[in-house]
Amino acid sequence: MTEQTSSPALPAGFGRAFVLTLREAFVGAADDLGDLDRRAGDGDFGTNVRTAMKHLDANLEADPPTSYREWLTALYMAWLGVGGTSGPLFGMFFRDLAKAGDEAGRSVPTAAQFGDALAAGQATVQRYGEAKIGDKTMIDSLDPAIAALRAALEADAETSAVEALFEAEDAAVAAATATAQTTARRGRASYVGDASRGVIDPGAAAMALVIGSARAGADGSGAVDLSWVA
Amino acid sequence: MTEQTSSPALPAGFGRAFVLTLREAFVGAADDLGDLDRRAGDGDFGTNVRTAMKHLDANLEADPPTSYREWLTALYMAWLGVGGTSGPLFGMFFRDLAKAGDEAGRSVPTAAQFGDALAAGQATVQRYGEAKIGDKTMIDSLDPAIAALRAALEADAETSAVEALFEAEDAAVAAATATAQTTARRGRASYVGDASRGVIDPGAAAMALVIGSARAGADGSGAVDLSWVA
Amino acid sequence: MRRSIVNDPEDLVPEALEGLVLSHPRLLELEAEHRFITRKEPARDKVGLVSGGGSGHEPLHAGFVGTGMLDVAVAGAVFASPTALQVLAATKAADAGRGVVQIVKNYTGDVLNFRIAGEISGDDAIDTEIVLVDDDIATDSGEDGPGRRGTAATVIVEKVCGAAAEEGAGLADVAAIGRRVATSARTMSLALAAGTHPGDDRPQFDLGDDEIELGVGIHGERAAKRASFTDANGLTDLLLEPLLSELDLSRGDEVLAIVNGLGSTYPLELQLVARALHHRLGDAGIEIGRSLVGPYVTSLDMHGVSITLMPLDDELRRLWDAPVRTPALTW
Amino acid sequence: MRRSIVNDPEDLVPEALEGLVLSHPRLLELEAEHRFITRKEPARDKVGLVSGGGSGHEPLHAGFVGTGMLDVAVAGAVFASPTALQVLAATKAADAGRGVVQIVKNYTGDVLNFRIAGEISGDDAIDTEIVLVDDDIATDSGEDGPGRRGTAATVIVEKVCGAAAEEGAGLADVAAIGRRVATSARTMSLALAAGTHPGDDRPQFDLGDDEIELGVGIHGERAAKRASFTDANGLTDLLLEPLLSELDLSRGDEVLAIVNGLGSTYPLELQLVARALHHRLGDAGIEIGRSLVGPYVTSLDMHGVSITLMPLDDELRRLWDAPVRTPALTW
Ligand SMILES: Nc1ncnc2c1ncn2[C@@H]1O[C@H](COP(=O)(O)OP(=O)(O)O)[C@@H](O)[C@H]1O
Ligand SMILES: Nc1ncnc2c1ncn2[C@@H]1O[C@H](COP(=O)(O)OP(=O)(O)O)[C@@H](O)[C@H]1O
Ligand SMILES: [Mg+2]
Ligand SMILES: [Mg+2]
Ligand SMILES: [Mg+2]
Ligand SMILES: [Mg+2]
Repeated sequence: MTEQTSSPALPAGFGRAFVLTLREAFVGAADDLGDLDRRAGDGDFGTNVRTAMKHLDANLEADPPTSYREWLTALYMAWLGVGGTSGPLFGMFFRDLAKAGDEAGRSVPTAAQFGDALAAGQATVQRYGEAKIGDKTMIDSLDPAIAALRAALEADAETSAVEALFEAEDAAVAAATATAQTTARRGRASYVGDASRGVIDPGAAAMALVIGSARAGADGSGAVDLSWVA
Repeated sequence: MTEQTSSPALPAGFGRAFVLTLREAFVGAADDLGDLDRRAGDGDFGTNVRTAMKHLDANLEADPPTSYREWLTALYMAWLGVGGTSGPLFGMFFRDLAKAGDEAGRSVPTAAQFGDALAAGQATVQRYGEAKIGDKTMIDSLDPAIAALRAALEADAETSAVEALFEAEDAAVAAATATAQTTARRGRASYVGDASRGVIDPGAAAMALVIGSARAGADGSGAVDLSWVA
Repeated sequence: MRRSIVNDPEDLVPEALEGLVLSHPRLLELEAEHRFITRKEPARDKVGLVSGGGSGHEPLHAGFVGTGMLDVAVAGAVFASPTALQVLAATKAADAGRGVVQIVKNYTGDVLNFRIAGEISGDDAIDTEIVLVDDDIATDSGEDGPGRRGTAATVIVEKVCGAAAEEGAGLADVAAIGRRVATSARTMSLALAAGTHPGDDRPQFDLGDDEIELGVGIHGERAAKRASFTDANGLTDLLLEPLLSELDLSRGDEVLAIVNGLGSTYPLELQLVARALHHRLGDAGIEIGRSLVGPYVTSLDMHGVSITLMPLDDELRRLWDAPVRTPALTW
Repeated sequence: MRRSIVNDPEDLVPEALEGLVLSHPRLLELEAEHRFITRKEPARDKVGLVSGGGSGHEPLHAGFVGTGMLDVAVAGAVFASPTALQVLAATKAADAGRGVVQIVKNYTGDVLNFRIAGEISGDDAIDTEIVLVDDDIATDSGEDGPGRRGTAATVIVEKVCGAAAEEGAGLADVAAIGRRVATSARTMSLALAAGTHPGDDRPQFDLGDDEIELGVGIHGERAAKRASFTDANGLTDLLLEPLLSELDLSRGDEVLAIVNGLGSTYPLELQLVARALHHRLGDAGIEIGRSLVGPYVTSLDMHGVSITLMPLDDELRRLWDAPVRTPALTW
């Protein structure tokens, strides 16, 4: 694992910016994500995303978060209250993200710690979901994103967290788009066999939006491209 | 009530002769009785008669009767094991017949005692069945039979039991035949309204066979006319 | 087409009774000849309780044989009264020397055969009392005719009489408390679909997609009224309205309620009716002090529900709460 | 067309849970937000027991909450797993300081959400053990795939674990006895007709007049096999034959049997299957030491029946016989 001190910091308030940006992105892309699941799956992923965001709003209202860990906890609890396969898997994924950083969870993680947390999340998703890379699932965009993030951080000690996250985002979007070339072997889409070819995996797309939102939360823009989803 | 001493005796063995003759008559007429119930009723009376006679055979086999009362008890218990309306009503009717004669029930009743028992049976049937004479039921042939029996016994002290029972039988058959002219107001046949007209009431016919079997049991012939049933 | 799990339909009742007793070997015993079921350990020194009627209404009556409820249940063919001879044998079996209360649903055949059995059992010096159950307000047609039918209130009569008998009450008192229940309990039923006789392949009647049978009986006879199909709350109201106008309840009253499934109504459906009933009665200030929700008096696989209400007082509550141990009711 | 007694189908589960709790006010309590039901009086100083799953299988699971059985039952939508968050809240509610056994029917969604809830409840220092129920031999397809489905043996696991927990057994022991049941109990099911989702008007699948679905599941999924429709004895044989070849029973063995109605199967039908089962096993020298006959694990109003068999020994018999007091099982 990467040493904490040698890694660029994510900005103060990153938790809030990341989660609120992701919230915007999920709400904005929910219809398109639902369509993807309808074309090669059982069509409920859009509803699941929307339900998660409804829960998130309720959590933020009921118990306003004050730290990175609390923001991410509000997010992971929101997803755990959702059905389908994506609910528990995204829930456990974000739970690992919430653990990023110091033990007490008071400060914002470094970029490297965030990368480690993404990797822990991927391992958890694979432990529960039993998917391999290439099975046309959410980890198909996550795995190359983590690799790109780490590569950027390792390649140049001067690389900023935002620059590294841009690399990760590009890798995630490219990989998500490329899932259209594959056949689903996990989730409901696996029941339709080769008919899932030609359709982007909605979970992989959603995961790319997660990486993009981390980047947009870090650079303060709050702007995530949704145009490629569909 | 008629004094016991002033009434002609029924022959020894009357119980046995009566019940076995009636058994023959019922079995012989069961199909026709069933047809009558089918034409103006629910069609189960033939089955009910046959079931009663099956039970009678079982009773005679299980516990061979040795007195008039025991023969009639085997008969009434047989009918109480039958469904429909006729089962319980014939059962209770024969139960009153079984009580004819002396308290201890060891001897054969006199003709007058038999007539009193028929009348008690009619009262019981009416108490349970709530039918009036003319409602097209089993009592339509019973009531005139009792009147004829009593009239014959009272008209001439020399009248034999057999002679009086012949009068009763004639009255019963005539009255049973005449039920074809009436509309049913009790039993399943009452549901078909005027459609029961033109059809002899099967219960009234069966009751006439009861009276005829008493006569044929008393005169030793064992011969009962079934030709008019249908 | 509705098919049945059945062997020869002729053998249905005796085979089903055998199956019931085999499934409750420590509780029940079968008298095969007369098709009645008794407690495995006959009760001593108490008033006997016998009930019965046509089959097809299970768990009624055999499911209620046991401590604190019936001593004997006698079974006719599907929807047909047991014979007088069966009832006679069952009544004798129920006698433990202190007389027998016969609990009879008000149908012509049942009444006839139980009355006759009661009369004949007098030959053996057995005292009998009949408690007639006639709770179904859909058949409340005035003086003339056979009167109201007996339906789900039978469960209350059997439970309450059973408790009184177990406490040691005498024949007249057990009958009296049963009659008090019968006098005060009322039922209303509706069906979305009729049941199907074992061996038949068509339900006993058909209904349009937007109609229900309101005031349906438990023998597959059609009701006098049809009503429009509506949601669970609305259906509950259809049952409750005539019950409330019949029962003369006031704010502060407490009732016992039975939400009874008629056969193929599933638990989620019954729970919705129970919920609506609680809300409606609660709004009227009437408390459901005790309740049963489930299939207790059925009509084969009829899809429908009935509601039974009975005002509760201390005595009835105590007898209802008394221990009971039968296949279908235990506490 | 099959209609349902329902309000807005969206509200079915919360409304039905409310109805259940209103009907058992002294026994049950509802946690509305996470849709789980707890005992009115929480048990103290014992291992907690939580179960749950999709709705539509009533009385499973909420009907088994009470003394001697479950502490908490959590409900998903019809045929859908409760969420991990629901299970988490339910698991926490079941904890009385000695850890929680989660009883889970083997379906991907249920397993996922219960495992996750178990893992997360570790954050609150709650020890959990999962007992997976996978008794349905129709889905015994070897190493690969999700494995056998969990069906009616769940009732035995819940009862036996409940008794062990009530006796004071520790977390590992309660889980161990549950796993012993799960390892040894097997179930086979058949359907004459599929159930209908509340709000739908067509059953989940159609069958020809002379075929049945052999090895049907409880979610309206079709079975891998079809068989010819036959009489009650023949249908019992169809269920029993694969069970016997799976279970390796010998003469003199004693079993616990559940003859389970899948929804609209009426008591007479179940009693015929119970009878046939007793005769068949009796002929093989196998005694049915304990049994349940009734609708315990249903699939809406599916018309069908399942048979569950489990070899009995002294420990299992004792735990089965231990007192239980729940809406659907009391002795
Ligand atoms: N076993 C799995 N492992 C990882 N991701 C999975 C798995 N199964 C499904 N997914 C992801 O979840 C997405 C579908 O989510 P959703 O529609 O909520 O679940 P479901 O497939 O149960 O309907 C898929 O696009 C895929 O990315
Ligand atoms: N209430 C009654 N009182 C007297 N006799 C009756 C009554 N109802 C029916 N019966 C007689 O019973 C006969 C029908 O018997 P059965 O077919 O066994 O009964 P059910 O009418 O119930 O089918 C009728 O022909 C009639 O004579
Ligand atoms: Mg989906
Ligand atoms: Mg889905
Ligand atoms: Mg007839
Ligand atoms: Mg008839």
